[in-house]
Amino acid sequence: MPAVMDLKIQNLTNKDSQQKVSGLQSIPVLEIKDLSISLRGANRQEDHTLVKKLNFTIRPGEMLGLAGESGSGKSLTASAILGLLPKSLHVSEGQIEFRGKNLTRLSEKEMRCIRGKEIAYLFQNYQGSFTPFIKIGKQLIESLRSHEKIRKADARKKVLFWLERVQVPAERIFSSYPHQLSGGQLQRVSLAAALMFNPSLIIADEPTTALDVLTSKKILDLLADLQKEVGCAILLISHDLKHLLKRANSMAVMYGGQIIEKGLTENIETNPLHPYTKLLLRARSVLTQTVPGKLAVIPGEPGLVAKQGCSFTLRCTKSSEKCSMVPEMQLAEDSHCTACHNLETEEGN
Amino acid sequence: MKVSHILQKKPYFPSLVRINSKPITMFGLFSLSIFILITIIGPFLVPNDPFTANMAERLAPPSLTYPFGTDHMGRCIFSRLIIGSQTTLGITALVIATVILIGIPLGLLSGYVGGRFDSFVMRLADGLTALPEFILAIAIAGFLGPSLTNLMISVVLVKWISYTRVVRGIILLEREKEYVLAAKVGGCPTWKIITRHLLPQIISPVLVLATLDVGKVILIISSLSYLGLGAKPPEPEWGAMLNDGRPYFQTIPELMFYPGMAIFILVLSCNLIGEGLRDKLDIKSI
Amino acid sequence: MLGLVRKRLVQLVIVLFLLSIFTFSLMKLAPGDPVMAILNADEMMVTEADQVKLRSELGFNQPLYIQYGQWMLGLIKLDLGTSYMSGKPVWNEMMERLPITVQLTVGALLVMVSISVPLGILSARYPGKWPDQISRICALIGASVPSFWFGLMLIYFFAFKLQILPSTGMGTFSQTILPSFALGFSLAAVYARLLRAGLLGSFSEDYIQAARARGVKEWRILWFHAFRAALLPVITVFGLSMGSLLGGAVVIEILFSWPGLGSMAVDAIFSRDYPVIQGYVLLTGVFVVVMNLFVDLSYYLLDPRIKQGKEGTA
Amino acid sequence: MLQVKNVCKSYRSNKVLNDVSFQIQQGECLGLIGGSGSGKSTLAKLILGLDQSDRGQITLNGIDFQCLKGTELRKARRHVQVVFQDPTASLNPKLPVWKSVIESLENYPDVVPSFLKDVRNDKKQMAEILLEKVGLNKSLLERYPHQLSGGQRQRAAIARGISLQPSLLICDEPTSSLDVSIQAQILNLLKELREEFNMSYLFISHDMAAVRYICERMAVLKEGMLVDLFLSEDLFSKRRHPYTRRLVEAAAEN
Repeated sequence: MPAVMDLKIQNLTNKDSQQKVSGLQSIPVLEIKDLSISLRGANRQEDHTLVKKLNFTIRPGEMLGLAGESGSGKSLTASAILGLLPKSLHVSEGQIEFRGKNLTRLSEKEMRCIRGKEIAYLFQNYQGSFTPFIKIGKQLIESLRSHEKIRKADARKKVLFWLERVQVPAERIFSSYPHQLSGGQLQRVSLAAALMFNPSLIIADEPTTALDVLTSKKILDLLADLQKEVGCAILLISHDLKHLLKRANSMAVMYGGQIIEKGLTENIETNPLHPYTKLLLRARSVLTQTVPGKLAVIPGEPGLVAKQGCSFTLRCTKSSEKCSMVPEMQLAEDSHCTACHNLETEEGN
Repeated sequence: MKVSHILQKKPYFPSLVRINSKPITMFGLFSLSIFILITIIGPFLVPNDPFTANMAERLAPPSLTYPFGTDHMGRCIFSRLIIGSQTTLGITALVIATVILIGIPLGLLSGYVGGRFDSFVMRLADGLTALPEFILAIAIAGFLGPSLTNLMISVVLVKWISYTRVVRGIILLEREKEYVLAAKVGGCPTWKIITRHLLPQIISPVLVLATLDVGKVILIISSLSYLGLGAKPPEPEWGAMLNDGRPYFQTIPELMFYPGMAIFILVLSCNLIGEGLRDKLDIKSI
Repeated sequence: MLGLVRKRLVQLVIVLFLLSIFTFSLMKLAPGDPVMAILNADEMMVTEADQVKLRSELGFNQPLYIQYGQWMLGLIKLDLGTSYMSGKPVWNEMMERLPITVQLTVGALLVMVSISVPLGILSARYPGKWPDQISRICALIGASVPSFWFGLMLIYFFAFKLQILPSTGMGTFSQTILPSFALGFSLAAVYARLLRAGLLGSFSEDYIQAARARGVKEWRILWFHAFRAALLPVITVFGLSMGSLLGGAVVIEILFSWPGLGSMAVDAIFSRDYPVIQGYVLLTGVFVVVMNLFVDLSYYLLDPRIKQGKEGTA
Repeated sequence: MLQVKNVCKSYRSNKVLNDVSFQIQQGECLGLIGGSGSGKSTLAKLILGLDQSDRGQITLNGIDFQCLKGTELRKARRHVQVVFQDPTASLNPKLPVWKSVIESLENYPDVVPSFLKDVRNDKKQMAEILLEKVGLNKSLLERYPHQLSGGQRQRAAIARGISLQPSLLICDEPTSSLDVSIQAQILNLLKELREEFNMSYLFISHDMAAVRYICERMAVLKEGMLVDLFLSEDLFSKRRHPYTRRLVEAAAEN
């Protein structure tokens, strides 16, 4: 860390993170049970449910990757955790348990106190992360003061400290407007805004998709480094398997609003079970010495989601009659599970 | 949010027929068609000659012969209202048509050709915005004498600007879009790019703008006629009729109520249609 | 910022020049001979010699561009000529009447702001609910009702039927209420809708969602993040509607018999008092242009992005 | 065939392209790699004759595009066609797909591509064949762009690109606005089409792997300058420009 650290704050951070690690190690930060998100007004009809019966947990210090193509419900899940679903949608079923509290039951006011402070959010659209006509520093101080009683001068000190931690020219950024910064800088500032409160969970929704290769690598490195220091949990959402495979401890793959496979990253990478995961791993473009004659493809169009049963069945090469039923999650090896009817035949091959 | 595109599947070509989804817009459409019908068959409907003064019957209350009573010269108010719709609607239609015929080509050229022509047109427009239509109408009426023709000229002189600006704005935006570039690369000649690719993009905004302007033009014309700067006394224009009724306002408010109501309902129905169209065609900029 | 101001000032000068040319040529185009009008030829015998004398005194025998130049010189010295009717200098006449029009327009603006801001915010917070419906109906009525008729109806109900407010005259507070309301109502309705649309637009922006995700309080989001962005379209239209405000003021002044600039202009039209009409047109023109300049500048103050972008092109 | 020589281009005081030179041979595919703002798309616009360069020469089959105007430019243009990044913006939303696809053929009535010889007078049939070439069902002919998925739209855009059988097809980030699972399909399609028609490609992308898959040679653009130009096989070579090496590292991680 090149930054000159304010000793007092550093001590605080360390103590805090130690507490968190020792006290909450085994208890999940976030536990999502049977989460469904539907269009408001629809009577639980299948086709109006955009996210179906989601289950996953994140533990402190863990980075969980959530993979899936656009429209698979990744971002919706994230918005639901923050309680920021658009008005037309609602959580129709299930629970979101965050450090023992069920977030779906909290009032708007209680929710606001959690947002930003305990759960931080990194947006894909870095240009939309800050209000365009207010200076960065002012916005960061504003969010600090929304959560704790802190004098302006102290808030300023804290903001500058964190801006330095994310390796941007703190003083200059502090008094800049968002449009004067580059994408990478903005995403770093968002990271600073997220970490300021020492949150237990950071949701990073495609944080680097809009950035170019080199910048996104740097941002993800920074995210991983700071996570190690602070000890928070991260939910990393991306459609790019490359990032997830490299960074996440464990991951979940979504298709058409369902989680079809989840487990430790290495297990999924070496031994994908669900046909979709297999195709996804095969079809991603990898830079290698040798060039294949033809790239492997996933047949069909994205967004082709079966209304009934397994959501992938319409594009699945292994589809059978059984697939018109929603498959149950099956445990394969330690915490690696998948939802597919044709696992046995798959393994037989 | 990504959800938005799942939720909104809007028809791309909303036909005019489909407006019926909103009853209030339908009301506007219905009442405007009645006004137009009255304008066309009005002369055959009127119970009395709207121009014949009959001092013996002046300021008569409503009766079978005079459904809305008579005015200060004993003329039948009902007949004058009906004939008055001709003046109002006719002038408005003429103004809007002229404005569109001037505004669209200027906007197209100014947006697509750009350069000196564009800056000339835009400066001219800037200069004219210094004189809002009402003030311009006063200026022209003041110097050239108050008359309906002068009134129309002053409204046209100001109104074309908004059409040219809207069309130019759309063209500037669209001509950089990839489908226009692709058409250019595909060898489309300029006239074809304008007619086939750009013109269809401006139809709906101009349509909405025009419907909303109909109401505004009617209001301007009747306001100026009320001040005596538009239609001349024997002419049964609604604003002028209100002016005629002014001295008797306290005693016989009906003299002013009926023409005012006619203006109000006509403008309201135009605005209802305009708003309905705007919502249907999903044009937010106007 | 300075470069921008300079650019706008240059534009202002161009527009004012166009305006002066326009009024000057209208003056020249006007039917009837001003010399005859001044000499009151209808009622008195006018000799040829009198005519020639006056003509050269007024400089009418000189070429047009010299006449224009002299006229412009006069303008700069605020010499707009004298009124045919009252014989007073036009400038003094206008300055006497200006406060009255200002009182009316300020009253109307107050009515506008005090109705439109709360109504706009309420209907954006609860779209589709009753405040939204009310503002929608008001906006429709406001955009459709002729202001003079609306004023008449107000007079009829509040002055004649209920007899709680005076119908005409000016000076007291109660006499200001009806005219201000008659002028401000339709504007208020329009602005409430504009503000609603602007707020709804900015509520759907990502940065509002981001501010929420940072846990910023809802009222701060409304006032510091959303409202400011929603103000941009409102202010643009505000500049444009200055014109219709002045136009509306003419009608309302006549209706409530307020001796403001508008009624001065209308009287002048009927008495063919050209210098007065000219003065009125010039004054309102300058006012509208200057207002638009302020609007543009405030635009740049509200949104730093525009400032940078425009200066880049300049 | 295509020759770009010392091309410079500035917008306002901003230098977007600085002294860029390269060539593309008949049937060859050159990949152009660069981050955002490196001037990739500007270069594409210059080659397409949609913009004028400040300095330098761009010649196609020996004809200098920059000097041409009007009809001449239109005639020369038929040899270079383009596929843009965003298929939603590159199809006119108010025209059915088949009209967009064969529009270029309407503009050049005398051009008869080999694969359309027999049906040159039947517009619908031409559109059908073109759609078939890019793997789209003919039932989509009458659809409007918003009724198609992103991948289908991009296929339609490609169909329009090949309709004149151009000698050079410029692909400006043709896959980057598509879903991952579709990118591979489009890349495969582009590769097949190139073999079928013996077209040259200028393949612009920021995706190393995609460029590596499609192209024989690669060029790296950084802040308007061409910093590296090499055969695809040499991508991992030690002699690569440091910037290229960093890009490769970032792309090849894991």
